Amino acid sequence: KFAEYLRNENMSEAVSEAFATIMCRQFNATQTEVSETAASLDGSFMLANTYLIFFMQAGFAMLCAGSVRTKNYMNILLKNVLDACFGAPVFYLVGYGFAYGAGTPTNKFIGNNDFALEDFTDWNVFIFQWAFAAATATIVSGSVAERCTFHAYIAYSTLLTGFVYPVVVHWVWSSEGWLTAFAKDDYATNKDDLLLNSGMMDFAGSGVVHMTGGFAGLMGAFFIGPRIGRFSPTGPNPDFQGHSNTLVVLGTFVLWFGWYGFNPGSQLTISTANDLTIVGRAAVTTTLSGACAGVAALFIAKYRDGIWDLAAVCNGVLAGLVGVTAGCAVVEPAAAILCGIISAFIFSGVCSLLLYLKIDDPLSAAPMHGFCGAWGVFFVGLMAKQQYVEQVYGRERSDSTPYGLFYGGGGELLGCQITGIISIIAWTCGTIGPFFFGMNKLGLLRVDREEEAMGLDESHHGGNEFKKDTTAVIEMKQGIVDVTGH
Amino acid sequence: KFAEYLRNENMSEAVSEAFATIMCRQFNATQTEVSETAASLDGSFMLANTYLIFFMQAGFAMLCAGSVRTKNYMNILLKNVLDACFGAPVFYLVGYGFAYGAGTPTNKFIGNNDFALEDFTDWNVFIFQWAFAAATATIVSGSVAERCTFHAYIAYSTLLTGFVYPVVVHWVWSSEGWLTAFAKDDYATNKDDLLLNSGMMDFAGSGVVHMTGGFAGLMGAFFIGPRIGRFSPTGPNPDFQGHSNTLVVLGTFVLWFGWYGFNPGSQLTISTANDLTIVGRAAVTTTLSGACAGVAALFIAKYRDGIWDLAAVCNGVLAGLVGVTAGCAVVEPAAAILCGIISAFIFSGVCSLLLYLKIDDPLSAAPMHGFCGAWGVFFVGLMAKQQYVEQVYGRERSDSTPYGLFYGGGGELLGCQITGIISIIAWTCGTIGPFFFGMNKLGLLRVDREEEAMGLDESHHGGNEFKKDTTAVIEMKQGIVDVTGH
Amino acid sequence: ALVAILCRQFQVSRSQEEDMEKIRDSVDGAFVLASAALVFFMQAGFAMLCAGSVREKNCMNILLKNILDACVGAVVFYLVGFGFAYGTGSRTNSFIGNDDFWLQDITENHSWHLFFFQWAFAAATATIVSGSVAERCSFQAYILYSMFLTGFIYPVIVHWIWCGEGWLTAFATNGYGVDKASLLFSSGMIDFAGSGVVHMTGGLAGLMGATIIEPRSGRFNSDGSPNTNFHGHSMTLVVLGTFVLWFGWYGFNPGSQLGISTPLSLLIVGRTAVTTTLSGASSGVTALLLAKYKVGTWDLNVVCNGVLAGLVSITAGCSTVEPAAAILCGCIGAFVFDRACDLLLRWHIDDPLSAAPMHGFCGIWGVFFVGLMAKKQYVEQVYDRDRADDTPYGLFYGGGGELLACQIIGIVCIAVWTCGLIAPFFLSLKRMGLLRVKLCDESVGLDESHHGGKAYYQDDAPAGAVGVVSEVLPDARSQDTVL
Repeated sequence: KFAEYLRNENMSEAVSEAFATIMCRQFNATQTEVSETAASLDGSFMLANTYLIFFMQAGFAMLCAGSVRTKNYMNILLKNVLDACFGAPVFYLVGYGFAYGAGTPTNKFIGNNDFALEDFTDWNVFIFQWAFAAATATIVSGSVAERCTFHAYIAYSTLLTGFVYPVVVHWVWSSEGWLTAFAKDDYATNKDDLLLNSGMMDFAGSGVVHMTGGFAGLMGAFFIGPRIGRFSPTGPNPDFQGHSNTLVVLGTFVLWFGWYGFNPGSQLTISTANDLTIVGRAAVTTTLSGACAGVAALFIAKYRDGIWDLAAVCNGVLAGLVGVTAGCAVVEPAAAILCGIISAFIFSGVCSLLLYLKIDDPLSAAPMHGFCGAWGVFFVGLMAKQQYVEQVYGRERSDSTPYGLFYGGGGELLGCQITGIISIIAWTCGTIGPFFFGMNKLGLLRVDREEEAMGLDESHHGGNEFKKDTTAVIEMKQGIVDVTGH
Repeated sequence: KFAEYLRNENMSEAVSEAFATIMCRQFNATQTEVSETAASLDGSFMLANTYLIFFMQAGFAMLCAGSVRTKNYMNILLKNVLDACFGAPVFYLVGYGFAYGAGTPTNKFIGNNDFALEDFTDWNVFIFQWAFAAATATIVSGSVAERCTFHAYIAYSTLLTGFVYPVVVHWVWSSEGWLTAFAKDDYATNKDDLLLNSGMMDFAGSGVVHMTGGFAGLMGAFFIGPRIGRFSPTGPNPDFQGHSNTLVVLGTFVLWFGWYGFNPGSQLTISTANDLTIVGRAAVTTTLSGACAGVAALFIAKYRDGIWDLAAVCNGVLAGLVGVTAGCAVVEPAAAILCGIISAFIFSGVCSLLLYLKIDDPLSAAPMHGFCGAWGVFFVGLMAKQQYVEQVYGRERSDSTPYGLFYGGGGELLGCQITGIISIIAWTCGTIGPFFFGMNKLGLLRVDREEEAMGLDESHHGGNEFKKDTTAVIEMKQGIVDVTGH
Repeated sequence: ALVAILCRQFQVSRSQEEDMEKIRDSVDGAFVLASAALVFFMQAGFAMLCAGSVREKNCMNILLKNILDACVGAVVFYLVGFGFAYGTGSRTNSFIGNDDFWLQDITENHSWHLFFFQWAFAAATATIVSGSVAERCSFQAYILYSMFLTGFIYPVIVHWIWCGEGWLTAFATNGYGVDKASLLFSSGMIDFAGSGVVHMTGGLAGLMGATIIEPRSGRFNSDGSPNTNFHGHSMTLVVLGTFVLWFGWYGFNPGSQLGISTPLSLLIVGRTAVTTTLSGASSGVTALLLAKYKVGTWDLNVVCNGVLAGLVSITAGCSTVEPAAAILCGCIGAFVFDRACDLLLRWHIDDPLSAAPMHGFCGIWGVFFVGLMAKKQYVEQVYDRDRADDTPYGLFYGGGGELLACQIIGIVCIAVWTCGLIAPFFLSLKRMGLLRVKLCDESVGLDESHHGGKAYYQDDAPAGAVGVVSEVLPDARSQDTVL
C-alpha cells in the first residue's frame, strides 16, 4: 500500500520499495506483538473459565450428595466423579469431533472431523468444550438417582457425552450447524444461511447444555419409575428428603461460582473492548437473575408452605442461573431480573406438575435444567436487545438483524428460538428415550427392590460410607461418652 | 534513517503531509489496539477477582454453619445465601449509585448518580463492587446468629447493603469522597483536596468492608442480647460450641482463597509493570500476615488453654487476613508478619473482653472484622512505606506525600487513618445502632424464647435439616444394620 | 516537518512495543497469580481429603496440620526456603541457592508473584507428609518436620531441577545451543510441574515417616492381616477434596509454564491442561475397573485415589507428552498406585492416606514416563530447543537414552536426598520420644487428648441432628443410648 502510494508520488522505484519494506516490517512487528498478546489473553481467559466450569462438577457432587438419602450417596458421588472421568476420554475420542469437526464437505447436522484430536492444536477450545460436556452428563444423574444401575449409568453417560450432546452443540454453536446464529464470514454476506436470517441464540447453553441434560433426565426419571414408596396413595411421601442442607448450600455456591466461567466465559474472548463489555454484562445479568430467582423462590415457598425454605432458595438460585444462561449477553439487567423471577415460578410449577404426574426426579433436574432451560431460550426471543445482539453476534453493520419481540424486533428470532426448543427436545427425547425404554425392558436400568431398599451404598459400593471409630462405638455402648456433647 | 531517505528525495510539502497522515492513522490504530488489549487484561483481571470474592460467600457460609449449633444452621445458611441474593438487586438499584455515582454537582458525602445502572456500561466495576458489598452484609449475620428474626435480618441486610456500606465506600474509595486518598487528576495538583494532603489509605477495605460489617455486628449483638443460657452466673457456658470443625476449616480455606481476589484484586488493574508489582506484593503480604497470625493464634491458645486449638488457628488466620487488608499494598513483608501477629493478639484480647462484657457474638465477627479491621487501618498509619505509597497512590513525582510514622513519614497519614476509624465507627454505629435498638423495642429483632430453645431450623425453616432415612432408623433400632457397617 | 513527524511517530512506535512488552509481562504475571491461587486452594482439597480419610476422633488433628502447613510454610519459605531454592548469589551454586533470603532483594526484579507461586508449591509438599503419619504423630514432631521439609529438603531439590543453576536442570539459561554442555547428558531432568520435585519428595518423606513411626495401634491383626476397621469417616469430604485438588491441579500443571503471553506458551499451557485432564480421568476409570475386578464393588474411594494417582503421574510430563500418551500414563498410574498400596500393606507400613503410593510411587512413575514418551517437538517447544536438532527426547520415539538416564538419576537422587535426610530426622525424634503420641492418647483420639474436644458437636436438637460429615447411623444409635 505504501509502495504504491510512494510510487504515485514519483519517488524512485528502489527507494520507495526499500522504504515500504522497512515501514512494513516495523508495523508488522508491532502488529504481531499486539495480536499475539491479545490471543494469549483470550487463551488465558478461556482456560480460567474452563477451570471454573470444571469446578461445577464439585458443586454438582455436593448438591447431589446433600439431596439424596444417606444410604445412596456414595453412589451419587461416584457417578459425579465418573461423569468427569468417563467424559474426558469419550469426548476426546468422538464427542469433540461430532460437535465441532469440520471435514470436507461439512455437515449441517453432525461434525465429521477432529476425532481423537488428530492434527489438532486448539487445546484450549477442546478442554473448554469438555467442561461443558461433563456438566451436561452430570445433570442426568440427579434425575435417576437412588435407583439406577451402574451399568445403565455408564451406558447413558457415554451415549450422552459422545453423541447426543455433541450433535446439539453442532447444530447451535458450530458455525456449520443448521440452527446456528453464527454467520460463517460476515452477517451481511452469509445471512441467508441462517435460519430465518437469525438463527437460534443460545449464548451459554440454556438449550444446548441444560435442556439436553434436563430432558434426558426427564426421560430417565419417566422410564425408570419412582423410587419405592415415593408416592403413597395419599400423595408424595415427605420422607424422601436429602440428608444434608449444608452440602446443598455448598453445592449451590460452588455452582454459582462456576457459572461465572460458564456464562461470561462463553464469549470465548475478552481482548477487544467489545468483548470486555459483553463479558462484564454477562456477569452482571447472571448475578441479577440468579439472585432475584433466589429471592422469588424464598417468597414463593413462604407463601405456599409458610416457612423460609433453604432448599427452595438454593433451587431458586440455580433455576435463575439456568434461565439466564441463554440470554446473559443479550438482555438488559432489568430483563435479567424478570427472567430470574419467572424462572423461579416455572421451577416451582413444574416441580408440582411432576409430583402430580408421579414422575420422581430426586434432584428436580428436569424442572430446573429442562424447563427453566427452555424458558431461558424462549426468553431470548422476547427480550434480546437489538444493540446487544449486534455486539454479540457481529451484526454491527446490518440494520436488519432480528431481535427480541418486545423491543419490536420481529418474530424471526422468537421463531428460531421455538424451533430450537422443539428440535432439542425432540432430538434428546428421541435418542435417549428409546435408550432408557430399551434398557428398562431388558431389566438393566433399575436395581433390584431389595438392593434399593437396602441402599445402593450397601449393595453396590461395599458398605455404608460412614465408617465408625470402633473405639467410639464401644464407648458409646458403654455410655461412657455422652455423645450429645453435654 | 528515514529522514535521510526523504531528504534525499526532496519530497514536496503536500506529499509529506499526506504521507504523515497515513502514518499517523496507522500508528493510532496500533495504539488503540494496544490500549484495548491492556484494558481487556485489566477487565479480565477484575472479573477473575470478582469471582474469587464472590466465592468468599461460600466460605462464610461454611464457616458460619460450622460455628453455630446444629439446631440453627439452616437458618444461618439461608442468611448467607440471601446476603448474595438480596444484595444483588439492592446494590443494583441504589447501593452502587450511593457509592460511586458522580452526579452534577458531585457530593463529598454520598454518591448521587448511576442508580439502577442507568446509562452505565462499566459492568465489571459494578459486579466487582457488588461482591464486596455482599461480603460486608454477610459479616453481620454471624454476630446475631441463632436468635435474630428473619424479618429483622432482611431489614438490616437491605439497609446495610443499600445505604450504610455504600456511603462509607463513597467517603474512602470514590475520588469524590472527603476521606479519599485518590487524587482526582494528579496528586500534585489536587493534593489540597485530600484530607491532610493524604487521605485515608484503606487499600482493600479493612475499614470500609470489615469495620463496617464488624461494628454493625457489634451493635446487633449488643442490642439483641446473649443467647439463652450463654452466660451463667459463674461465667460463659462452654456448651455453645459450633457443631463441625471440618466446616470451619473448609470455610477458612475458601475465605483465604477468596482473599486473593479481595486484596491483590483491589489494585483493579494489572496491565502495567507498576500494577503487577503492587498486585504481587499484595498477594505476598496477605499470605504472610494470615499465616503468621495463624501461628501466633496457635501459640496464644496453647499458652492460655494448653491445647492446640484448631478453631483458634482458623480464627487467627482470618484475623491476620483482615488486619493486612488495609495495608497489603503499602507495607513490607516483614511488616505484614508483624501486622498478622498483633492481629492475633487483638482478636484474642477482644474476644475475652466481649465475654467479660457479656456481649454474645457467636462467630466472633466483631473482634475479627471490627477490631482487627480498625487495627489494620491504624497499622497503615504506622508502617506504610514511602516508596510503596507513591507506587500505589500515584505520587511518584511528589516528595511530600505523607507515609507511615515509623518510617518518619509524619503524622498526617496516621491522623487520616484515625479520623477514618472514628468516622466509620461513628457512622456505622450511628445508623445501624438506632435501627437495632428500634427493632428491639418493637419486639421485631429477636425470636421467642421457645423458638430459640427449640432451634430456628425447627421453628422457622420447617424442620431440622438433617432428615433421616426413616427406614434406616427403624432398621437400626431393630438392630438389623450393624452400625459399624460390617 | 515530515522528518520531525516521522521521528516522533517512531518514538511512539517504539513506546508501543515497550507497552506491549509490559502488557505481556502483566499477562504472564496475572496468569502466575491466578495459578498460584489455584495451587493454594489445593490446601483446602488436601484438608478435606485428609479429614475424610481419617477416623472421626482424629479429624481436628489432621485439619490443624493442614492449615499449619500453609501457615508455617509461609514463614519458613519466606525466611530461608525461597533463598535456598532460587537465590543466585554472586557465586552461584549448582547444589543450593544462596541469596534472596527473606525476600530482601525481591523488589528489584518484580518477582513477588513468583515467590507467591513457589510458596504454594512448598506448602503442597509439606501437606503430603501429614497424611502418612496421620492419627499418631505428635504435634511437636509435626511442626519440626514440616519446617525442615519446607525450609531445606524441598528447596534444595527445587534448586537442582527448576533453578537454571541446578546440576540436574533441563533449563539452559543462555540458550540450549550455548549451554547444552552444562546440562547433564546434554539433556537434564525434565520434571515440568513436579512429579519428582514436589510429589516424590513429599511422598517418600511420608514413606519414611510411616515406616519409622510404625503402624497405628491395632492396624494389623495378630495374624498379620490388616484390620478393616480403619476407614475414614466421610466419603463426602474425600470427594470434595478430590475435586478441589483436581481443580487446583489446573494451576499446578498448566501454571508451571509460568507464562502465557506468547503463542508458544499458550499452546503449551493448553496442551498441559488437556493431558492433565485425560490422565486423571483415565486413571480414575482404570482404578474403578480394577477395584471392580479385584473386590467386586464399584468403589468410590478407589476412584478418587485413582484420579489423584493419574494427576500425580502426569505432572512431570504434562507439557511434553501427547494426549494418547497421557491416557496411557494415567492407566498405568492407577496400577502403580494399586500395587504400591498392596506392597505397603504386606510390609506392614501403615500409611492412612496412601500418600506414599500416590505421591511417592506414582511420582516416580511420572518422572520415568517422561524418559519414555516425551515427544521431540514438544520437548523443543517447552525447553526452548527449537534450533537444536540433537536434543534428547523420549526413548519410545527414538530419542536416545540420555533423557531416560537423566530421569533415572533424578529419581535416585531425589529419593536418596529425601530419605537420607528425613529418615535420620524421624529416627532421632523417635529416639527422643517426640515422634509419637502416647498409646492412651492415640486410642482416645488426638482430638480429645490434644485439641480439647471433638470435631463435631451435636446438641439437644431433634433426633438425627449431626454434622454434615458426621455419621448419621451411629448418631441415631447414640440418641437411643442417651435416651
